[in-house]
Amino acid sequence: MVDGKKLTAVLMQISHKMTEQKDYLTRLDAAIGDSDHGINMARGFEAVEKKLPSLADKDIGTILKTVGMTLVSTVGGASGPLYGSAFMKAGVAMAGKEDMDLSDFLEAMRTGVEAVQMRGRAGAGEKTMLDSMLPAMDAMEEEASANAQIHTVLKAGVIAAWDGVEGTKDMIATKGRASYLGERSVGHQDPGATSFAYMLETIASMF
Amino acid sequence: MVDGKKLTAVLMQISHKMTEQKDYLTRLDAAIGDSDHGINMARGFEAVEKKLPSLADKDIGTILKTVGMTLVSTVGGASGPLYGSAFMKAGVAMAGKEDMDLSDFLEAMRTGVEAVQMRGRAGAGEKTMLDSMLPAMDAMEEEASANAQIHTVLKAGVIAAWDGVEGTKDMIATKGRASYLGERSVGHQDPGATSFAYMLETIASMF
Amino acid sequence: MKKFINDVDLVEEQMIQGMVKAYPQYLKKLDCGNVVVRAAKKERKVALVSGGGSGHEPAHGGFVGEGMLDAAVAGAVFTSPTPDQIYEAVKEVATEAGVLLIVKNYTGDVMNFEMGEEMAQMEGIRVDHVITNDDVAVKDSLYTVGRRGVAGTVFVHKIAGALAEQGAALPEVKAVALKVIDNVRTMGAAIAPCTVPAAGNPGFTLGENEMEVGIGIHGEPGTHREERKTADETADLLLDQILADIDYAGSEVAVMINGAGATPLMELYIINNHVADVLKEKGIRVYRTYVGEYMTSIEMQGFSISLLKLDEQMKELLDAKADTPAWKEIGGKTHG
Amino acid sequence: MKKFINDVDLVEEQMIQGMVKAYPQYLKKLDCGNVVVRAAKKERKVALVSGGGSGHEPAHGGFVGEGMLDAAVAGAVFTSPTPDQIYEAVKEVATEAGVLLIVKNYTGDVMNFEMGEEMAQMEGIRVDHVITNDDVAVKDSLYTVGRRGVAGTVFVHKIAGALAEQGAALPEVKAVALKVIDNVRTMGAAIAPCTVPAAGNPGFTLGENEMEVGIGIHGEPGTHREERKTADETADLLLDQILADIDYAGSEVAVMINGAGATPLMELYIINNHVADVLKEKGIRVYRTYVGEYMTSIEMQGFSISLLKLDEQMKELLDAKADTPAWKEIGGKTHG
Ligand SMILES: Nc1ncnc2c1ncn2[C@@H]1O[C@H](COP(=O)(O)OP(=O)(O)O)[C@@H](O)[C@H]1O
Ligand SMILES: Nc1ncnc2c1ncn2[C@@H]1O[C@H](COP(=O)(O)OP(=O)(O)O)[C@@H](O)[C@H]1O
Ligand SMILES: [Mg+2]
Ligand SMILES: [Mg+2]
Ligand SMILES: [Mg+2]
Ligand SMILES: [Mg+2]
Repeated sequence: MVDGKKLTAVLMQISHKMTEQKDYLTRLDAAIGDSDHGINMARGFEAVEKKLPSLADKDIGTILKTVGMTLVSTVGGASGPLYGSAFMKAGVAMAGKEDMDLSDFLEAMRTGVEAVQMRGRAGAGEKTMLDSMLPAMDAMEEEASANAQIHTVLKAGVIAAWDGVEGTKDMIATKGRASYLGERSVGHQDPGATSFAYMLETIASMF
Repeated sequence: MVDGKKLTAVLMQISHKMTEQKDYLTRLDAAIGDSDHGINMARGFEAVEKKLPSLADKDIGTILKTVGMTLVSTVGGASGPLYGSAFMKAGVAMAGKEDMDLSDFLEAMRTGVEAVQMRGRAGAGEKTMLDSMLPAMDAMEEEASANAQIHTVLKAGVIAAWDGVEGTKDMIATKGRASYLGERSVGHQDPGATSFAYMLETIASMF
Repeated sequence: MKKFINDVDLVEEQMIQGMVKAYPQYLKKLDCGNVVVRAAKKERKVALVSGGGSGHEPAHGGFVGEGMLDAAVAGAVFTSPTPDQIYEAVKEVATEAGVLLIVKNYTGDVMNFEMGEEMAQMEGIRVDHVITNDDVAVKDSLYTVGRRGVAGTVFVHKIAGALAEQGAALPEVKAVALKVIDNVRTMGAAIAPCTVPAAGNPGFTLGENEMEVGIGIHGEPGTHREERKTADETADLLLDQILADIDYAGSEVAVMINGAGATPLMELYIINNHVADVLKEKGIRVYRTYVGEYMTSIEMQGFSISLLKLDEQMKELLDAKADTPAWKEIGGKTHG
Repeated sequence: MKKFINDVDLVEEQMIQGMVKAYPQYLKKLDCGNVVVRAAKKERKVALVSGGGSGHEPAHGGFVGEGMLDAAVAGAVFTSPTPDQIYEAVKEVATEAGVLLIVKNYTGDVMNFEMGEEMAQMEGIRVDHVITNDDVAVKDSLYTVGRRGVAGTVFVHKIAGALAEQGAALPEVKAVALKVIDNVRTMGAAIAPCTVPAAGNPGFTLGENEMEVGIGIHGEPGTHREERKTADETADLLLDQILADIDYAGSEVAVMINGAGATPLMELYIINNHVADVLKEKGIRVYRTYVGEYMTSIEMQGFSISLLKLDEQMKELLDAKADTPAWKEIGGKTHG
C-alpha cells in the first residue's frame, strides 16, 4: 500500500501544508501561547523536506525515524519533542518494513500517539494536540475494524480530528503554555490539535 | 511709577501667564527642541510666586535679584541661566531703588537683555529669545525718546516682540538646541522668543 | 513591526554572533547552532548549563563566565532549544565533576532538556538538572503544569554558579540551586506587548488604559487584564501575591526589579523606590537590590519583581566574584 | 503616554530615590535636590562630577562609584541641573586635589555648569571642567554651538575616573579626559520617539517606514528623517560618518553600542554583529566592546555607535577596576 516513495511524497505534502498554514497556526498560538507554533512546524518540516530525496529508497522505519529525529533537532518548543517522539517511535514500530498496509499504518499512528502521551504526560481533554489525535485514532480504528477501505478510514479520522479541534475551544488548558491562561484559554482553539488535523487531512487527500 | 508692591503684582501675573502658556511653549519646544520650555518656565515662576509675598516690601533691586536667583536655581536648561542672569543683572542695576520710573525700567530691561547676550554668547538673528528681546528694546527706547507715555512705550515693545517672534520662523537656528536641526528648524517659531513676548505683553497689560 | 533587524530568519544567529563578537574575552560559540560557552573551559568544577528560547537577552548567554554559567543554549525566539543542541553544550563543558542543567519550567523546555540530558547520560556524562518555577502568577496545582520559571532563575545561575566555581560537588551545587528555587518568587505585569520577529505581529494588544498582569517571559498574555494603575499600585499588586506565597516575615531578601525589554531604567527605579519602602515597612530587610534587564521578553514594556529569601550561604554566594558580560561582582570584599 | 510612573511631577525625585535605595552600598543622595555622591567619600584624589538632565539612566548616577564618578547631578527630565545643585555636588566631594566637571556640550548644560563652577571657585574650591562633544551628526562649525556630547561621554567617565582613582593630579586627569574627547565619536538613529513625562506627548512622530537619523539624547528629532533601513544598513550609515570624522585606520578601538532605552539587547547585538564585521574588514582592531544601555533617552527606540580610538594609557584605564551600579570591571588582570 505505502512504500518509501509514497511515504516521502506524503511527507512532502505535509510539509507544504505546514508552510501554507504557518501564519494561521502562529496566530492561533498568539491567542493562548507564544506566537510560534506555525513557525516551529514550518521550520521543522522544511528541514524534513530537505532530507526526503535521500530517503525515498529507504524502508518505512528508517524514513519515520529520520523524520522524527529531524523534527526533534529543528523544532524545539513543546511540539518538537512531541511530534518528534511520535515519528521516532512510529519508526521503531515499522523497523525494516518496505511497505505499510492499513493495519501497519494504524499501528504506527497509535504508537506515535502513545509516544506523545508519554513524553507530554497528558491525556484527553487537556486542550492539546492529543484532543485531535485521540478521537482521530479511535475513529480510524473503529472504521478499520468494520473492514472499511483506507480512504473511508482516513476520512473518518479527519472528521474526528477536526471535531476534536473544535472541541478544544471549550476546554480549559491544563497542559502546555496555554495552561497559564487558565479560564482565559476558553474560546480559543488549540494550535497543536490544529496542526495534527492538517497533517491527517493531507494524508487522507492522497489515498 | 513702579514700587515693590506693583512689581510683585506684575511678577505674579507673569507667573500666571507662564502656567497658562506652559503646554503651548512646550509644544513649540517639541518641534525644534526637547519639549520642556513651558515646563521649565512654569516651574521657575511657580517658585518665584512662592517668594513674592515676602518680597512686596523690599526694594526693586532686591526683588529683581531674588527673582533671578530663584529662576537660576529652579529652571535649569538654557532658559534658566539666561532669564535668571537677566533678572539678576537688572536687579544689580536697580540696587536700593524703592521706585522705578520709565527710564529706570528701560535701563533694567536693557541690562537684562545684555546679560542674556553675554551669558548665551548670541546675537540677533540666531533664532533665540534675543530675537524678540532686541527689537522690543529698540522699539521701546525709540518711543521713550519721543517722550511717549509708559503705556504707549510698552505697547510698541509688545508689537515689536511679537513681530520678532514671527520673524524667528524664517530663521535657521545657530544657537541653543534648535541649532542641531539646521535647516529643519526653519518654519518653527522659537519658544524662548515666545515666552519673552508673553512676559512683556503681561507687563504692558498692567499699565 | 519596527525593529533594527535584517531578516526575521537570521535574528537568532546574528544576535548570538553579535554577542560573541562583543565579548570574545568571555564567550565562544560552538559551530553546532546557537550554543555559547566560556572562552576558556574551566576544568575540575561542576559545569552549569542553562538556556531557553532566544528573546530573553542578556539571558542566557550574558551570564556565561566566571562564577555563573559554563554554557548557554539558545533556541529560536521564545522556543526551547532542541535536545541535540543541549547535548552538544553539555558535551563541550562536561568535566569529571559533572554537569547541572538549570531549566525553566515550561513543557517545551523541560522535554527538550530532558532529552538532551538522556543523550548525554547515554555517553556516560554525569548530568543532573533542576527546574525553576518562581512565577507566583500561575497557581501550582495538580491540574496544571506548575508555576513557570522566570526572572528568579538568574539568582539560581548566580548562586549555584558561585558554589560550583568554588569547586563544590554536584549534589551540593544541586542542593543550593534547589534552595534558591524554594526561596525565590516572582511576578510581572506589562503595559505593551512584544512581537516575535518571524510572527510579525504582537502576541496581544492593549488599550491605553489596560495592562496585563501575571505575564510570562514569552510575550504571552498574562493571567488577567485590568485597568492600568500607577507604578506604586502595580508594584503593590505584584508584591501582595509574592508575599502571600512564602513567609518573608523578619527575613533578609535580595530584590530583583527586572525590565521586560522596553521599560526604561527610570521607571524601574521608580518601582524600586516603592518596593523598598513597602519591604521596610513590613520589616523585611533588603540585603541586595538588582535593577535592570536580566530576563527580558524582547521589547515588551513591563517588569517583574523577584524576592529571594536569603540565608548566610546564599548571601555569601550572591556577593562572590562573577565576571560575565551581564553580571559582574568584584567579590572578595563585602559592601556596606 | 503609557509609563510606570506615579505623578509626572515626582518622576525625577522618585527615580533618584529608587536608585539610591537599590544601591546604598554605592550611593548616597544629598538633601539639596537630585545630587548623588559616593556612599563613602574618597579623600586625596581628584573628584569627578558629571550630570545633566534626567532621562539618561543609568547615566549619570549609575556611574558613581570606585573608578568612575564621585558625584552626579540630575536636573529635570532633559533639562540641565541648576548651578546651585552643581555647586552643592562640588562642595560635597571636593578634596584638596581638586574637582573636574565633565559636561556635555549643550547650551544649557554648559551655562549651568559654568555658573556652578564659578560659585565653587568663589568658595576657594579648585575646579576645572571639560566639555564632551562626540556627536558627529552635528557639524562643528563657527556658525553652530558645536557638536553635542552624547554616549561617548561615558568613556570619559570611565577613563578619567580610573586615572583619578590612581591619585593623578588635576591637570593629568583633565588631560586624559581631553584625550578621550579628542578620540571618541558617536552617532545615533531612532525608529520611535520618547515622551517627556511632564509634556505627555512624544517629541515627534514617525511613520512605520521612517527613521530619524542623527538624533541627540534629549528626545529631539535628528538631523534628518529617512526611509527606515535594515539594522546593517543603519549601522553603515552611522559608521560612515563616524569613520569619516577622524582617521581610525590601523588603530585599536573601543566600541559602544548604546541602546536609547526601549531597544532590546537582541537588536543591539545584531547591530554589533555588523559593526564588528565592518571594522574587521577595514583593519580597525576592536579592543573592547560594550553593548547595552549607558546613556539613554527614556524610552526612545534607537541606538548610537561610539568609537574610541585607543592608546596604551586609555586601554589600561578602560580595563582598570570600576565598581559602580552600572559599570563594573574586575580589574587587576587583563582579559584575552
Ligand atoms: N504536554 C503536552 N502534551 C501534548 N501536547 C502538548 C503538550 N504541551 C503542549 N502541547 C501542544 O503543543 C502545542 C504548542 O506547540 P508550540 O507552540 O510549537 O510549542 P511551545 O508551547 O513550546 O511554544 C500546543 O498547542 C499543544 O497542542
Ligand atoms: N545661546 C542662547 N542665547 C539666547 N537664548 C538662547 C540660547 N540658547 C537657547 N536660547 C533660548 O532658550 C530657549 C530654550 O529654552 P529651554 O527649552 O527652557 O532650554 P533647553 O534648550 O536647555 O531645553 C530657546 O527657545 C531659545 O530662545
Ligand atoms: Mg508556542
Ligand atoms: Mg528645551
Ligand atoms: Mg514557544
Ligand atoms: Mg531641556
